[in-house]
Amino acid sequence: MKDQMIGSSVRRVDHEAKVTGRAQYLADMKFPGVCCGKILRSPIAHGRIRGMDASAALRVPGVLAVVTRDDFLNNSRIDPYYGPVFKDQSIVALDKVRFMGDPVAGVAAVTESAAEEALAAIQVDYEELPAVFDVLEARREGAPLVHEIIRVPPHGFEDLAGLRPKESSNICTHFQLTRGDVERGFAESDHVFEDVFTLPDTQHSSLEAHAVVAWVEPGGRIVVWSTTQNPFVIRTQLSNIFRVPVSQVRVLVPYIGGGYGGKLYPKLEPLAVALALKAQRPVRIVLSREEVFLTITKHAAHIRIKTGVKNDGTLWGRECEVLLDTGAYAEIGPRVAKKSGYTAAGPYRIPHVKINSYCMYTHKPPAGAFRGFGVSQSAWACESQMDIIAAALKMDPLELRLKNAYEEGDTFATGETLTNVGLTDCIKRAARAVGWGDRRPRNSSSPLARGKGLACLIKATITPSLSSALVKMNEDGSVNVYTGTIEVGQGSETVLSQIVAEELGLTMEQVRVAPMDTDVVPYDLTTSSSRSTFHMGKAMQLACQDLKGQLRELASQLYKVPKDQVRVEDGKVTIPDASLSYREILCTRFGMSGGNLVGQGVVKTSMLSPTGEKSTSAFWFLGAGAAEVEVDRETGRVRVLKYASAADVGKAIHPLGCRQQLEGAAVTGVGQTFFEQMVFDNGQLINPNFIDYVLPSLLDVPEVIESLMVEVPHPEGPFGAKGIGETGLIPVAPAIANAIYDAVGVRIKDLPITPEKIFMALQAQREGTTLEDR
Amino acid sequence: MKNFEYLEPRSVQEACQLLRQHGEEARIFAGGTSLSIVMKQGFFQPKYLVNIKKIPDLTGIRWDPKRGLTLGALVTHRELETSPLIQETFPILSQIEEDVANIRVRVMGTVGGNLAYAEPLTDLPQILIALEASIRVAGPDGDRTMSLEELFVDYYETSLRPDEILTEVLVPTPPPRTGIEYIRFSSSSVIDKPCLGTAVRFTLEEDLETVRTARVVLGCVAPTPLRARQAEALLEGKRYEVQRVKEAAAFASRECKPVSDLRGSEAYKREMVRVLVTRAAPRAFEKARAFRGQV
Amino acid sequence: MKIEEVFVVKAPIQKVWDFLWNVEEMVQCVPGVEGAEMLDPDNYRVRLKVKVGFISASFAIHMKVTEKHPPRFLRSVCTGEEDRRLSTLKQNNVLELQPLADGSTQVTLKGEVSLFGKLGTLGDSVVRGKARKMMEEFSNNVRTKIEAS
Amino acid sequence: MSRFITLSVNEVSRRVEVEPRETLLEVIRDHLGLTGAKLGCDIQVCGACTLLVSGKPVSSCSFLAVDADGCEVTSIEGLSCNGRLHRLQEAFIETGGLQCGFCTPGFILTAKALLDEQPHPSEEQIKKYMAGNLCRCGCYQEILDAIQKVAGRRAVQNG
Repeated sequence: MKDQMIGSSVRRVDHEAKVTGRAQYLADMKFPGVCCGKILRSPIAHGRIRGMDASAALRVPGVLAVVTRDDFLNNSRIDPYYGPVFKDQSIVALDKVRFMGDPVAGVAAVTESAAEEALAAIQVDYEELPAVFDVLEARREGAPLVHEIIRVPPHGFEDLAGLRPKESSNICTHFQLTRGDVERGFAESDHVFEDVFTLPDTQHSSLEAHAVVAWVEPGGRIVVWSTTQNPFVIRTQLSNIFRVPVSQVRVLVPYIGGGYGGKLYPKLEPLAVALALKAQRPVRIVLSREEVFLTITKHAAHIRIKTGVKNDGTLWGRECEVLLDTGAYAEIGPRVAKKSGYTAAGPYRIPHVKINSYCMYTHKPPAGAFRGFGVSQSAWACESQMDIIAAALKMDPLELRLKNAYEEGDTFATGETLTNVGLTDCIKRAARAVGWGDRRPRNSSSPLARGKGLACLIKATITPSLSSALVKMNEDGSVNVYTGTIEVGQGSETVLSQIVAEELGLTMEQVRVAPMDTDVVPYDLTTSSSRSTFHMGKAMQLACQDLKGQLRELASQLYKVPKDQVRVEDGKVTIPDASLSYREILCTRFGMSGGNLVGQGVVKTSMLSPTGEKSTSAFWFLGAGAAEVEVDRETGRVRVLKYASAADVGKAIHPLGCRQQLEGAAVTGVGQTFFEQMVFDNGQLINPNFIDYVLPSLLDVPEVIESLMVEVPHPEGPFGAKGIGETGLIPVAPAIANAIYDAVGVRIKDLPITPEKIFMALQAQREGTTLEDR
Repeated sequence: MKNFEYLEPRSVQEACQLLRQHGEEARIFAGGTSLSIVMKQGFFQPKYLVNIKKIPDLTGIRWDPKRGLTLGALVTHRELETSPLIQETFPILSQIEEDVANIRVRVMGTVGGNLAYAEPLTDLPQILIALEASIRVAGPDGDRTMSLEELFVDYYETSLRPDEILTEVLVPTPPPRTGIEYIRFSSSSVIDKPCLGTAVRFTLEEDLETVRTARVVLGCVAPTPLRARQAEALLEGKRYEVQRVKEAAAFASRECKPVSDLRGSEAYKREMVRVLVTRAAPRAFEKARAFRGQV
Repeated sequence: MKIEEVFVVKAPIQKVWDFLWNVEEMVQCVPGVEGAEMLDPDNYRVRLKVKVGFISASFAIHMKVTEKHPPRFLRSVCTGEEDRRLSTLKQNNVLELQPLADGSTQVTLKGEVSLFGKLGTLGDSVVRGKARKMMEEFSNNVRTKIEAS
Repeated sequence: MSRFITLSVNEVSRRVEVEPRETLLEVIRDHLGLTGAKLGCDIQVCGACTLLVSGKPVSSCSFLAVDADGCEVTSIEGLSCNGRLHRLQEAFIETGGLQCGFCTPGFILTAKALLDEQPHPSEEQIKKYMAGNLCRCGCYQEILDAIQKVAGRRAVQNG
């Protein structure tokens, strides 16, 4: 049993409930007395609210409460401002609306139709103001300001402490990273390349829409069921908004139907609680698909990248300007921009680096975390340009990467030392998987052309962060496990159970993960940043070790043997002359058929490594992707024949789960590469539905997807494991773009890579011009 | 969705009477795949839905060597796709149906609804027009027949009068030496609505070289399916030649009137019309030469 | 969404200008206009019914002339709200006239239309196609009316 | 305006009062408490709301409940029998054809309809039939494996 647990694709603990339709998601749950909450949204992109009249809405039969700015202006019991980094969002618009879809009022009614009728009855008088819809416009001198004042909370994230909004501008934050002297770097280079790359706004498109149910108990305790990936952040923010101790806020989370970063930080919770306070009833808000698109997006980006290279391919200097479009509210944009900046130089040793990464406000829906978190933006630029460089130097792109890629002990752009780096292995294995170097002869009469491309990445995890775990042993030796990690589909319940089962020598059936309830489980920062296996997994391991320590202590006391002669292994406690089950120990300890032992484990990462060096990331994600494509030169359509994803996972605790994560990320990457794009017309999103915002289907995925796991164990990770959730997504677009270039010689710099863009570039190529000339 | 009254007539006549009685406040309901979308959005709020699915004479696929193929208005996409009769007589129809929307829409959506709804981004009309299909229409004052081409007027707009019901589609038996090819082109996901669709049909003279009839029907490049008549005229009555196909394709590309939208710019769509006509024509020609009584 | 239409009217520039500057008359050439009322020479109230198949939408539109240089240039802004509050519409128009050598007049119409709210998500191709078609019909009507008078 | 309809849901006859505007999804979830079918996109694209009506997959989000009067409806809850999982359910677990699970009931029901119609589908047939169900977690390869596994097992049994 023991040797089978870690590294074995055991039956996942959530799957039976899911295949039988019995897994409960929030919209499936019944709450007595619940009423329906709906949101009135701004019809304009930017405007001042001159006046508002909700009296007619209150007269609609069945309406229980209407919440507008009047409930918060001059109300000292509620602080309507919130936001994970800056307090720039409010429960409903107070003075201005900042994007088309910005919440202006909320209604709670006994039926959905009454709520809708009430929304229509609210009169709002707007003074329309000029608006900006992209980062370049937003940066222009004299551009309309999204925010005149930005409130900075007194206690923020430690890693973002240095970031402040730039006054009287749309710059939300500016992150700078320099190493060496980039001008010198360029001067010493033989070649300098400069390119601009862009990515559009996209959306997570979890099939489950955001939902919340909130009520306020007599006595003021707030209870919130939410589809959130970080309940403890919600608890803190609600405690700040409604001015109650965190113990008076209880957040519960059922299974989540997909997150991908889209369900982090407050979304509907503040408004739902405000409505519930007023209605004195539980209020449920479930977003429509269109509203989901208006709630959170992935940052569009404009990236200028300039690279100096020596004749032999040595990267010598890189300057990069990243402009990320965070929309109307900062959300977690400042951190996205920071992470984007950190990795804009790519996973390469470059002595001279200068990076400026800006988080910019515009009058669009707020952008936040999305699987790949800023790195999928910067890697699009960096990894595409690598192949531009390789082509110019007539070098093999694989060779160029291997020449410069980080290896064990190299110094990262921040000056810190990189350890446990399986990058070059990932690159080589991904390349090998698509038969790198094998060339098929081209059939010149066919319009189809084949090509291969590569891309690789480095990404940080959120640091510092905190995860705590409790493991409660019952009288029969089975355990309940308490964790703040949310099962969003990534398999955390299973992996954490495996770790506990392994540590305590139990079967999977003896381990049960408790439901997520902030009243019960100890603090965890967030289920994001691919951090749960590493952090929570380790916390679980420590909790088990704590528990084993207690067992050892108890056995020593109860059986009067020296502690050093007690061993806890293979699910048993061994003392000289006897082997005792957990049950026996607990029974002896408590003298009845009941009683618990509780082990605790805490993982706190810091911005300083154990050796006192600066530490940007508790561990690094390293990986690579390789694609083989077939391009139809006459139409520009691309077929991905094969995609190989390689990631340094440290240790694959559940190999099938790792494969699912790598492959799933690759599939999302394919959508982002070829067609996903939110299209705006003067601030209006014109495709907020799955007919016009297209998602990848079974027929769009590469014909073969191979997932390769490189295992370079991390000393801090549980059994050596690192995170994996995001790694697979990041290289997809540049790897495919590079393969397209390899196939037909055109370079697409703006995502998505539509057939039209390829076709037009091919046409320009035939005419002997480049797209820029046209 | 706003509430409405749900009516279930038992005969075509009764259905027409209901439509006449309620005018613009009533709408025919069959598969409901398209109607439900606009109703949910609030774009259209009928007071009455007239469900015609309980009417017995509107179903069924029939084949008669002389008359051709008759499709009841309630025949679903999925029936077209899987019917052995269709696979034997008009395999082109079942082939294209495999790619229409998704399995659930094909199960629910009807041929009659697809045509009478006149949604611009769709596949079936191009093929049926290329095959010179006609439709039967019932009204309170009796039946009439018209060519399918005449049905389409504008986006979502047909020449049906408000109290008329499309009851049947008639596809004539293809003349000997006929071949048809349809290419559905998507510019994003394979399952996206078509960016454009191109049907090319030839009927050859006995020499198997000369084109007697040519049909080039373009979809999604105008408010209605569009016959590229200049392209057809260029091909008809002449020997089939690659060069002439290229010229015809260029004509078709100029004749259509695509709009720039999410699925491609006007310029790109024109180019693709050229490519697709060039690709479809030789396949249609080869099929015509190999004609064995089916298209 | 930008649309542009260029057409030639067989009439001298002044005649074309006079026709177009009679705004109450001119807007009748827009397909679907059900009534126009002058508030003052630069401001008009217009009712417009747009039909796409069995879906129809009625807008109450305010049109404001923001710049004019007779007989060559006219700039106007239209804002409107749909009766069921499903949508709002905003349109910037520029009309330019140019006399041609043969005595006729070339008319260039540039419009930037934004349809906000539910109707804006109806379907990009349909909205664009419909707008373009309305523009075409408008120019046809203008030409026919002037040439017939 | 409301009326009574009779449905056979997972082989149990149910009489429900519905309004014409109510969808089959609303009736199944809200009136009958079967919440396996999910509302995803609301416009027949994603397949999370798939139910089998007379054995065929439909988007219940857009299917009028009145239109289902007299029909046999199968939901995911009707697949497992006496606590024993259906072969497809078992195969999805074995191959890992799901992550968040929101799309899973729809996928399994669609796969069941496919295999009921065509016990030995080719890979191409499976892909075309299943392409209208979306899995945002991206488990397509594993889903394909699961269906092929069941189809293959049947082939062996039948052969």
